[in-house]
Amino acid sequence: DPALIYDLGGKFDKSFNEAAYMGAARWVEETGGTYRELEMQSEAQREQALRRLAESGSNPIVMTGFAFGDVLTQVAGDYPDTKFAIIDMVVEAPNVQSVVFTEEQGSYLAGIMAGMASESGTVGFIGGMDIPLIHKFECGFAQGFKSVQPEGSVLINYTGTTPAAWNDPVRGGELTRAQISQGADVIYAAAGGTGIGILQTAADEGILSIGVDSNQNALHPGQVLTSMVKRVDNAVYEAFVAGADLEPGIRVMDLAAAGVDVAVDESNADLVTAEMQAAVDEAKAGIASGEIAVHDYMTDNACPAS
Amino acid sequence: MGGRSAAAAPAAIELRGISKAFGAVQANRDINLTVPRGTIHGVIGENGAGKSTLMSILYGFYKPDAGEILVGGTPVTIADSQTAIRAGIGMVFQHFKLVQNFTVLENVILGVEDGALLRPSLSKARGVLKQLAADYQLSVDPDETVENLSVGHQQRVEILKALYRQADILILDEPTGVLTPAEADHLFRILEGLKAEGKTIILITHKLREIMEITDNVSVMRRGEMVASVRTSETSPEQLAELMVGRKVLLNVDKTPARPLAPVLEVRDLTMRDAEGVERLRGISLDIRAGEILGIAGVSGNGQTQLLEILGGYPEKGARIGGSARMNGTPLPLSGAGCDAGQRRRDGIGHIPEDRQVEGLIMDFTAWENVAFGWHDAPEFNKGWLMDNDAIRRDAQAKMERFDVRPRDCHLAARNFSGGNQQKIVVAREIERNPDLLLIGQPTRGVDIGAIEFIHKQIVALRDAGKAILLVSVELDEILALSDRVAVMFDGRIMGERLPGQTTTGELGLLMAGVTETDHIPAEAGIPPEVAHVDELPRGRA
Amino acid sequence: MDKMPKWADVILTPLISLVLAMGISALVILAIGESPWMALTTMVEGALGSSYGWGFTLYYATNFVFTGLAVMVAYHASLFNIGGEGQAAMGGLGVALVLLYLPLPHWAIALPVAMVGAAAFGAAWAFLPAFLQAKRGSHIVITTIMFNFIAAALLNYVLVNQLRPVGSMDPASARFPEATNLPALTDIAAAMGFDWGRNSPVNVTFLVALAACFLIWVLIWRTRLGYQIRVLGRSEPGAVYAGINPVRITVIAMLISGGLAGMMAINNVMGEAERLVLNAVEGAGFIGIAVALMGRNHPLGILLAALLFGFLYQGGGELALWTSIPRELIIVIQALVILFTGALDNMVRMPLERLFLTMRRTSRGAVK
Amino acid sequence: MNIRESLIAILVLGICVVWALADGAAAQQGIGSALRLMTPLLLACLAGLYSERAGVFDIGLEGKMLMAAFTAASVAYITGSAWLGLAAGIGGSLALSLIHGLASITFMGNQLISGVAINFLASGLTVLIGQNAFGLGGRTPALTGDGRFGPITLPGAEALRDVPLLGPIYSGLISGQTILVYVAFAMVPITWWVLYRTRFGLRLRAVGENPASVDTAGISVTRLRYTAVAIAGVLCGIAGAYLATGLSAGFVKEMTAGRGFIALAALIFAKWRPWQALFATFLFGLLEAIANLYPNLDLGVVVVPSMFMNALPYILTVIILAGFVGRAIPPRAGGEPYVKER
Ligand SMILES: Nc1ncnc2c1ncn2[C@@H]1O[C@H](COP(=O)(O)OP(=O)(O)OP(=O)(O)O)[C@@H](O)[C@H]1O
Ligand SMILES: Nc1ncnc2c1ncn2[C@@H]1O[C@H](COP(=O)(O)OP(=O)(O)OP(=O)(O)O)[C@@H](O)[C@H]1O
Ligand SMILES: [Mg+2]
Ligand SMILES: [Mg+2]
Repeated sequence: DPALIYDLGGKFDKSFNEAAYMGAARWVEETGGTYRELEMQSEAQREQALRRLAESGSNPIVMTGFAFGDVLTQVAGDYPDTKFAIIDMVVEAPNVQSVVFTEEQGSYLAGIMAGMASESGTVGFIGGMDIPLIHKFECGFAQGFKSVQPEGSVLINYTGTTPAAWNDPVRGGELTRAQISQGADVIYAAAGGTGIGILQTAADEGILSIGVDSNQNALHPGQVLTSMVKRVDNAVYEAFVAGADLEPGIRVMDLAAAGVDVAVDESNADLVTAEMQAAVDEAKAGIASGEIAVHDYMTDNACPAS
Repeated sequence: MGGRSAAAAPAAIELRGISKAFGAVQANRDINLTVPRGTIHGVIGENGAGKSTLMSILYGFYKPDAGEILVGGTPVTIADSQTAIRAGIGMVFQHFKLVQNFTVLENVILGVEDGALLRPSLSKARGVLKQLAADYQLSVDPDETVENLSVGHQQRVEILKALYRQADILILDEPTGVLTPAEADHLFRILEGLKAEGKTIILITHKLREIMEITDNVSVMRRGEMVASVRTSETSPEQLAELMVGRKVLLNVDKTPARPLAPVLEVRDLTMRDAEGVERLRGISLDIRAGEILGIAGVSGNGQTQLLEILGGYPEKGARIGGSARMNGTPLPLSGAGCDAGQRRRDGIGHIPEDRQVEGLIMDFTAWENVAFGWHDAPEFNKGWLMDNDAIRRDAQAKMERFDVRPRDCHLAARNFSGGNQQKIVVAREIERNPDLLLIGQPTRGVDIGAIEFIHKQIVALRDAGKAILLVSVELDEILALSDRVAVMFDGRIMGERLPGQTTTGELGLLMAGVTETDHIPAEAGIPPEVAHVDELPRGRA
Repeated sequence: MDKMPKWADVILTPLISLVLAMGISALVILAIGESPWMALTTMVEGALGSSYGWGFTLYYATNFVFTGLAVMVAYHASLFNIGGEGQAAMGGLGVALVLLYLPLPHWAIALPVAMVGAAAFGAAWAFLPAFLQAKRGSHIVITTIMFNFIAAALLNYVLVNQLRPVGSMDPASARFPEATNLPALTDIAAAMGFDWGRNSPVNVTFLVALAACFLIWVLIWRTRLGYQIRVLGRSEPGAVYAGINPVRITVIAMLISGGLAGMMAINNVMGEAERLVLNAVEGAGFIGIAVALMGRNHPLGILLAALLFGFLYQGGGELALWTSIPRELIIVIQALVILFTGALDNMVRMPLERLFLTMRRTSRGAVK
Repeated sequence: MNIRESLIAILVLGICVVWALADGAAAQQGIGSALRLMTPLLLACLAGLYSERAGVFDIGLEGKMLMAAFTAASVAYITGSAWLGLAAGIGGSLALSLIHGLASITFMGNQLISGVAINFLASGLTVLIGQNAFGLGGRTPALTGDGRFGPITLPGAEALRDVPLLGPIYSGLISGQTILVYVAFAMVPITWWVLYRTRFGLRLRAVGENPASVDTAGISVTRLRYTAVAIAGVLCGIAGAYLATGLSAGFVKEMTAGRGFIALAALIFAKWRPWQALFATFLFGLLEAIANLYPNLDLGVVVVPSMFMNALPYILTVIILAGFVGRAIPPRAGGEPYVKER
């Protein structure tokens, strides 16, 4: 049976752990199979979890989060017959599939939509804990926005420096208000549970927000411009489907692979104008063809757009 | 007065078969006590005999394990202090039960407020207090915060509390332990006034003189039991002392004349301003020679504490100090880095502090740990890097043996010893160091007569061994009994020096009040009321 | 003149309290529709049933010993150090800097050097709160809380912007050099010829922790400094009378406290992760408070309490890993254990005392 | 009231005035944000004030708030009524207060341990129950409509909106808050009045300073302390309900995010006095609002990294504490159970 390990944020983090869970759930629904799942409680357990699952015969073992990278590097070699998949991190080993997402591309599209929706010329970005991964979102978003409104400005806030930053909707709400007061009329929330407060406040205050990771459009129909979905669920689902035959190597879940996207559904249909949709499609094509190069913050820890 | 004639009338208080245990300690065992209405009834006994416990039971603070209480002839169940108060019982505890940062007025109304709002109660209490002040000369500023009051005044507040609650029966637990003689005398006049009004008073004290002076009857407790109840007029201090302790007690200090040698401590023009800028010491000069006891008399709060602290090497923070001192001929720093309590000990200065519970002992530490207290650096208590606990324990056990500390268990925490035995531990620790100079503050406060006798003997023995002793006490009796010379402090100054044999309490009282010898003014004029009647006291048993 | 024998107070009371806590926990487990028996066996099996489980239990316990001792030393000076979290985090930074930037050829050399680094950084983080408390009277509870937040921010900055290898997603430092990796206890056991605790993170730091317990016991109860700390903790006027400088002792006690908290990093950062990750402390600083208080501020008690919490952590972790019981259940069980053994202990002690008192009375009566 | 005791007030108001002069619009937003952010702090701080003034230390403010936030959100979601949610919030917090009372009053246990345990208990139970009830990993579903406390427009706010100075202050700041904000602010004078003008307040303060004084006056120490602890429970309950049903729209695990500890710091900062509590919590709110509004302070030569702006409120707190506030002396009997017979 396959196995899935969630990172410290926990299965229901309203973010990518939850998306992973959705993917596994879909696989169960479709195949009727069973799988094992684990939630981490502490750093020291990572290795324990991997080894125990490997030894108990689970295959493949999928894990969410870059934090597993280091441990997996150590462990993978000990279980050559087991396949591993790690999300958000590259681990080079013959039995590991590294799934990386081009968050900057998805965020770029979200930035375009924000740029077209914004009347004030100011949009906001609120990240959760101040870590590099979130800067990747921020940077893509800013580039997309600037491509539409080169003179516009992006307000940037991070909720905090401890894991509490992922679960502070109150602070999220206040940051939202602060950005609104500075003129923001579209706010992109990349902050886990904190994002709930951001979307809520944006809806309360009558401005638009952008959700992240899973499709959050329906949380406030008509008030969430879109969601930058990161199809962790697909990655998990596909890994589960592949089973022991999981392809090792780096798997880039980019726009082309539908790994990232901006969600359009009935909840935000009224907000997404045809023009906007056209711009997004054009950008997608541009990115696919290499015409548009979205800078990845991780390559040099810097962002050209800010 | 009342007591004798009203034999038929029911007693104000009758206790029958009261027993009380705290865990394994039997504090009261089958106690009977009858207190006739309108009398002053003394209760005496060694430290830890169970006096406070018995009175606290009467006041509803503790619940007895067995026994019966009758108030005015009717049995009452005193479940809590509220019942006691309603039964007309008031109590002034040995350790005051005041809220330190409340005003006098707030303390007085606490628990007997009229209605949910404070304002009416406060203004009513203000009026009543004024009346009580006039009736009993119990004046205190109703708006002063209690922590700013002297202990004497704090006690007044406790008495006012009881009177405000209209107590008919007033229990006072060691009320004079912290009072100056003048304040004590004032208190007794108030008590007599109350008695004249028909109120009943129970007085616990360690001072037999007070018993003889003011009580009608006296009961003696020993080890939780009531061993005797007698008419005061039919007994003597010697007999009472023997009943209390179970052996004969010498009430007078037995000492030969001093043979003073070279000066050990010379202090010149010592001045001190505290952190608030208040001048506490205004030019103190004194000499103490080897083999003599210099007594410092004075109402507390006139700079004695500051003097002891500076000489002991720990002046209060932020104080500014002037003047100089020499110890055995070498300069003794009075401030700055060299003024250090540890260094003082190495210089041969021992110190029995005024407050044994706050400074002299760590109450949670065992007796043996307290024997090393202040002397933790001493070489015989240390073995290289580590403290030599075995050595300390052996030393502690030996000291407890020599000073008859009871119980003789050095593993017991200090707080589990009675006051007298706590004081013996401190005295033993400091005296046995054989210091060249011993600073002593209030050596016998709250200590029973058996222990007083013992401590006094030790102090005299140290003097006879050729050591210098500075003795600060508010007990004039004690000063006169022990000192070879007496200096009187007032307002940060030394008002004069006298030889004990050649002075009277009256003369000292005047000096304590700040009246210098050259002023030949009538005794009553210009003297604060607290000290005006010092000379009327019959004293000088020494 | 104690009310009951010491063994009853030291063993019986906590044991009964523990049973009560477990009883309530069982009710909670029942209430969420699971089997308490299964939960218990999973926990015991997972934490104590194998050398591997023990390896984890001891690993966690090691963390808690350090933070517990840290709280204890400060507590004896009547300082409530709730900054263990921040101090331990800074200790991790100290370890990382030492191991990354000093060429240390062998773990036996690296360990003492890293210990110094960890202790120095932890102590440094405790210094300012201590100094402000001693000199300015700034309440140490507030300042240490604030310093926890500040440490988190600082560490975040340093990890993300300075120590993180370029291109790495993970806000973590590079791995420490291979040579400095501490031997796990399993390696030591293997060297001695038997198989123990394979793949568990417990390492030589556990032995360091045991030594620390002993040394702190010596420090507090056998040295002059310890005596002075305890005096100051009981009575400041007493300390002044005894010639003990409150400012000096306050600062020293907090430096030791912070140093101990920092030393935790030897275990989790150097011994387990072998690199510095964000939030490496994971709340062990706060658990240290509970451990110290439950351990009655005595190293032996702290060791036992740390083992108990290590057991709860590992057993609870197993529970969450292999059953459908949410991991928050462990937090609830921990809370109940803290509550019953630490705060509601008199609920058990009072009736016990009464029992022993009547037993003693009747037996004494019989002798008469 | 001397200068030293008013220092926090002067400081806080000074910051407001300077800010308003420098950038009126930002100041209005920032101060408004501060008012919202300080509300739970203020309520929790006053809760701690009652408890600690009565001699029962309470480091479980965080846990009680968290529990209240959870019960409030759950009941508000199920019933659709914010008011019922509020009642449930108070109930949840009170239940923990009762435990604290049992441990620290009846069984004379260690108050700090009890507080720690309560924090753990709340942190675990909220998620455990929430997961059991809603299956959202401890979150409650989002609240809508009457399930939340909405802003209240005070009379005359619209009319005054354009009046200079008064308009922004009255219409922009004072009006438009939820009812619980007004409750919190009203609690300050009420607490002051109760503490210093009523019989209950006198006894409460006495029992925290010297319980024996209360006992010998024939008043039950136990009852007084339970009352104080219960009041603390109610106030924490309101604080938690405000977090979940006023400021946000539902419960998220650990959503108190350390506010209980900040409230505790504010309480010490305020030296256990109500007016000072107001200003101390205002200061924390203000500092957080400033950090929110200026996430990357550009000082020309260097850009202060956002991590440091995030830590700024804590750094400033330490500086202010060391620089201005001086020694804080807790209620004398605080932290110690009242033990009559050893
Ligand atoms: N609250 C208490 N808990 C436990 N033991 C107590 C308590 N109060 C008093 N005791 C013990 O009971 C005994 C009697 O104490 P009590 O205070 O009644 O003595 P006392 O006669 O008033 O002594 P003193 O003259 O020193 O005031 C002592 O052994 C004392 O240690
Ligand atoms: N910041 C403030 N604003 C307004 N009034 C204040 C403030 N601080 C204190 N007060 C006033 O001071 C009085 C009581 O406060 P105070 O500081 O004297 O407390 P207290 O009763 O002495 O407290 P404690 O019992 O701790 O000593 C109250 O009547 C109150 O009006
Ligand atoms: Mg007594
Ligand atoms: Mg005051």
